[in-house]
Amino acid sequence: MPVPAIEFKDLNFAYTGHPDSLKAVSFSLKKGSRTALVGPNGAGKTTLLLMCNGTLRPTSGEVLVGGEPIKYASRQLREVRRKVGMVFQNSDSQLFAPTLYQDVAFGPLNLGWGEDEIRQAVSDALFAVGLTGYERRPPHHLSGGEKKRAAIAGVLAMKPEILIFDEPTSSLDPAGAAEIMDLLEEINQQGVTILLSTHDVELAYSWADDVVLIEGGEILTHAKPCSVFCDADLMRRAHLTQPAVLSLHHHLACRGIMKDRDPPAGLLEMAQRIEEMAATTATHHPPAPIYLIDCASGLDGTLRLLMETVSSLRIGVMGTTAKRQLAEAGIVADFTYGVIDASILHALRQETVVIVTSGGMIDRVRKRIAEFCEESRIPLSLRPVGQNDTAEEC
Amino acid sequence: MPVPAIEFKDLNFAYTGHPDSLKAVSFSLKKGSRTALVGPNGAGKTTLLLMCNGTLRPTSGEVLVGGEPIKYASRQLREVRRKVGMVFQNSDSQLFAPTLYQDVAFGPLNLGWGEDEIRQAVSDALFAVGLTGYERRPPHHLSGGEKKRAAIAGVLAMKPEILIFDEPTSSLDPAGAAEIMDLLEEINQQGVTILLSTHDVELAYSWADDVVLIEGGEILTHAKPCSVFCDADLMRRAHLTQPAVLSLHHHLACRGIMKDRDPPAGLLEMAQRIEEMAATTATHHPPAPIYLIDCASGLDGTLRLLMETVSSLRIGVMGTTAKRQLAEAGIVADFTYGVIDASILHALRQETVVIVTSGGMIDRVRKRIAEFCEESRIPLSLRPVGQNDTAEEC
Amino acid sequence: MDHHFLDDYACRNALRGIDTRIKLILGLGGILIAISADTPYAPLFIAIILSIVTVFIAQIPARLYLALLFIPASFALMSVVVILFVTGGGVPIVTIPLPWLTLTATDAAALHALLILSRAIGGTCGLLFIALTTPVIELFSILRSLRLPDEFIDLAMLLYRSIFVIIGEAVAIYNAQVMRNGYSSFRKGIIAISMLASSLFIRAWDRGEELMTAMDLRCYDGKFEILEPTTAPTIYQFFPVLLFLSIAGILAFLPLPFPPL
Amino acid sequence: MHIMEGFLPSPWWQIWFILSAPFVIMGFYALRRMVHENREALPLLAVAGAFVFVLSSLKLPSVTGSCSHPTGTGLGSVLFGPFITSVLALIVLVYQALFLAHGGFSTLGANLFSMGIAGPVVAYAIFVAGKKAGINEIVTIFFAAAFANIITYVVTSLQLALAFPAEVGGIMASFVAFGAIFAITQIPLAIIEGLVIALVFKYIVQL
Repeated sequence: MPVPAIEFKDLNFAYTGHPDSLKAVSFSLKKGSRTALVGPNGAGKTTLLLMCNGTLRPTSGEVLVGGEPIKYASRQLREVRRKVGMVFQNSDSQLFAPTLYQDVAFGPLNLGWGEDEIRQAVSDALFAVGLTGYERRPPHHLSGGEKKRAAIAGVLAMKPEILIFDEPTSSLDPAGAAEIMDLLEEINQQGVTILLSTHDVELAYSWADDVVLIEGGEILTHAKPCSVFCDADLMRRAHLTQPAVLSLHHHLACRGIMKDRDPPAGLLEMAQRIEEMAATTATHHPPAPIYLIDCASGLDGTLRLLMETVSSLRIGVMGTTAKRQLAEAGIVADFTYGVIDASILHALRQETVVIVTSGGMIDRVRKRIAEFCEESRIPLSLRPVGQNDTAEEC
Repeated sequence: MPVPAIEFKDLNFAYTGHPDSLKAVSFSLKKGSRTALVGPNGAGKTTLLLMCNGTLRPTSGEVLVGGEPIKYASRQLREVRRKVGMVFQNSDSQLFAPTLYQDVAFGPLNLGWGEDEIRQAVSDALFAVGLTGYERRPPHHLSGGEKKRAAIAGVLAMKPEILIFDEPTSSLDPAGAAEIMDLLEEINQQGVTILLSTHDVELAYSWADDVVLIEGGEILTHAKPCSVFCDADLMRRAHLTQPAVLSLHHHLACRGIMKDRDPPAGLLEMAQRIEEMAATTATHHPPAPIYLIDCASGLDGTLRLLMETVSSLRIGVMGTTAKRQLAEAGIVADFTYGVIDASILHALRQETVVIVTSGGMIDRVRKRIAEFCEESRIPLSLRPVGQNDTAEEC
Repeated sequence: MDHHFLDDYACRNALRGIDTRIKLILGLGGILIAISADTPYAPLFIAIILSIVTVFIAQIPARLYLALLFIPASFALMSVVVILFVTGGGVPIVTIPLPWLTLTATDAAALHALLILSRAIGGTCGLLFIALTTPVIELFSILRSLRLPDEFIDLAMLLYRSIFVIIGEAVAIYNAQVMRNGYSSFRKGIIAISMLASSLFIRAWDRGEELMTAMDLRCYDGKFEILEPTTAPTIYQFFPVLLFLSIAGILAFLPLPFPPL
Repeated sequence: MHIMEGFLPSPWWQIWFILSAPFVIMGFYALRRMVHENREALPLLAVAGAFVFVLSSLKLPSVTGSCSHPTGTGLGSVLFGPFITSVLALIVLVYQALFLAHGGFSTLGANLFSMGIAGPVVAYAIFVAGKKAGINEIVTIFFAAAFANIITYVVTSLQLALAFPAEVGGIMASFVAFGAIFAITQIPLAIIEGLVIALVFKYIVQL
């Protein structure tokens, strides 16, 4: 078995003079996984997160980072804190330097890196979060979403292996939240293990590989999102509400209308299931094509061309690079999060979509669409534009 | 036409040295209505709210409260501020006295009320938000949800006619948010006009009578929630996402599977529509009964009796009085928000439900259930327990 | 950084229900008698009794209480050493020759230092008793009954609440800095604490403006409610306090021999 | 540097109360005038006081048990004048005693005089003088902060010396002794505080 990124072994914790806030917590995160720690306020989410990099010391039990138990001497803690980066719920308390450059450089400087190395790390981190050019701005003049990204840059600059986020989307609006989640996905794609806490079940349901449910300081379960969230009793115990799609599925299954198999993994799957069981069959026009633009080497007019030839084209964009290029070209995307599923939904409704992205995400698009074609037996046509204009029909 | 509670007439506003944050805003709120001001961060929501009680003064245009234009002299402003109460997004900045009693009494005292009147107003306000007995607590010993309720009490004590809430549920977990929304519903039932700002479309969709969509300082539309949120293009313009149920409906309608009539008003309606169009008809067991307990004169054992006789009884609770009584009796409710619809859903699945509530909400339960029976032609049985044990079959 | 103030314990202590005036008379009376005593008997008596009351009756954790007693230790130690060597009289008991002068401590100086130390310990126990059993929120009505200016009391009340908001932010910033390895050396610590203080200053300024709006929105007209005390002192509460102070007073002013031999 | 509870004997603790009283009473009047002229002054003062409290409960790096930063009140005296600052300092010192067990009630008068009156007045004077002389602001602030700290420590040493004069050499000898022993912690502390406050000022200007 590979070494887990973080492992909690029978962890107990109490703040002095208070009852236990964590009780017998044991679980581990696979390297490269993305996990949501879900629970109501006061369940102990933040306390548990503060254990991951040694900010709080357990009353009993231990925390292992990369297989090594955390030692609470300042020398060892420094290494743990470089490996395990943490982004707070309130970005304001994380941005304390007078300018963004100084803020992002704070971590690398304290790690004693060389000057050039620091400059490189800062510029990489700002690039990754899409804030290149903001170096001289005072952080408190940024918007809410920019502050969150600045806070992430400050942690990214230390090149962490594990990233911990406390309620990353709270107080952001849907567009801002979607951008942050997309950024987290990108960071995760680069091999960083991500653990985030949230009470937003819709977010956890659509984003996470695994869900850890916590309530009253105890871990209730650690499983796949759909199996956690479709257990109505478990959700009630944790004072949470089910995602709407699962709630609907649960009701229809109880009523005997929908076959009670695995809960749907998202809106797309739910829509397909309803189609299957519908009396009126769907109109059998073939789905519209999905275009795919690899923008690694720039947009070079392909997107403009497509926009001119295809009327009412929908544009989906994935990844910071693609987003920046679109912004520079002055093009507004239609969707920036959950792009692949949204694109399939649109294609099914005969609306032509183009996905602009780059790097490893190209493959993810391919895989997901092939997967859907196989499961649903609906042939979708994915057409890469640019280099080689051969369509991939599945 | 009756006088609107608040009216904005061609309002423009700019912070000094900045571009316009509000442009030609004109709309009005009916007395007793509940309206959600929906838009992304930075759209001008908070700025607009701060106009309602004269905290900000428009660059041009005017604001009318109860038909009277706001005058910006301090004496008149005091009267406007008593009439129009405002609850901030961050409760910490609203609680400034050392104890809850002092904080809630602050408004009435400065309005020059008599001592007894103040004491009565404070105790009523604390009762309304469910914080009776917390008088001597310092605010920093309250939880997030309690702080929010304390802030609401501070405003309620001034007996406002209009209540303005800036992002009332931000940073609360689903249970805490549901409690606040339930409280707002109760306050609204008592005749107080409510305007709240939010970027949570699910919340606005399920709670509001009317939705005002704002983006870039301009009002995009003012209409019923379902018509606003099912307009995918409008939502995109405002950087918002559609509620899941509407998104699903939109997709199915485009695919020609679901008839493209009015969008569903919620999960219950959506479920019914899917049933209608399903090939497999639902199992035709009659729905389970819905019990209704009026707890105005205490719970006096009826609920316990019901819990003993009906196995796996689901309990829904509406209103602060009912919640307090349940908490005192040590009974945990299954649902505390969206109770009526949830109860109908459960009844349809042959799960017996009891709704505990009091006062005007009894009638609302009756009306909503009768409405559903009529529309769906499914006979539900609503059984008041206690005083008169006659079932109402519809 | 610990932001669990003693006030948090005071809000939960077992003597919370006792009338504030009684507790103040007990604590302040103890302090006054301790610093007026000519022998260490009364201060030590006060220290022992008030410690017992605080730990066993008010149920303040003993470990916390002991830790608090050591807060002024460095001050006490340094000052007492000075007193030991500068005051004189009697027979020299310790002589430390230094290159440029010789330090001498006499037996009378030692007794004097012991007396000062015992007064400070007695006083500290009185202070801790008040701090750990009397929530600050209960003190404002007392300030008003002392006829202090309203503006002063209002300011004290607003300041009380603001401390908790601002210290919360300070702790959050501090944690964020530690997580990015701030304070890992002296130099880095200076930079980190300066950044903390400057961003806290900006935050405090914003908070001040928010506070102004919040008060205005509730029709602020220069008035502030005072929380009236719920309880009245009873004779049963008053009697043991009087008894304690009487014994302490007698111990302090009786011409008892010191040192006892 | 707080003098601990119970450490000053009669009549010295009473004398320092009496010496501090005029400043506080003047402060009460200044406060009343300020609040009546402008109601918004009260919340601002409260937040400034809270900031001073929080600043003074921060521990400076590498110096254990340090928790007196008279420059916080120095800042107050630049903003609000020395009299109102003495009122703020009074509240802050009472809260320090009640929240943190620093200082005490019987020594309140003495501590107020050294930290809430002497320190801020010196800081204010240096700040004004530096400005008039056209010295670099950061340098001025460094000296204002450092000297406010040093004067607090000098006054405290004097207070102790007056209460505990030496057998040989009297008050002067005792003053030298107290001054010498507290110099071990207070001189480095003054320099650190000067550095920190100067840096804080530099950062705030950048913001």
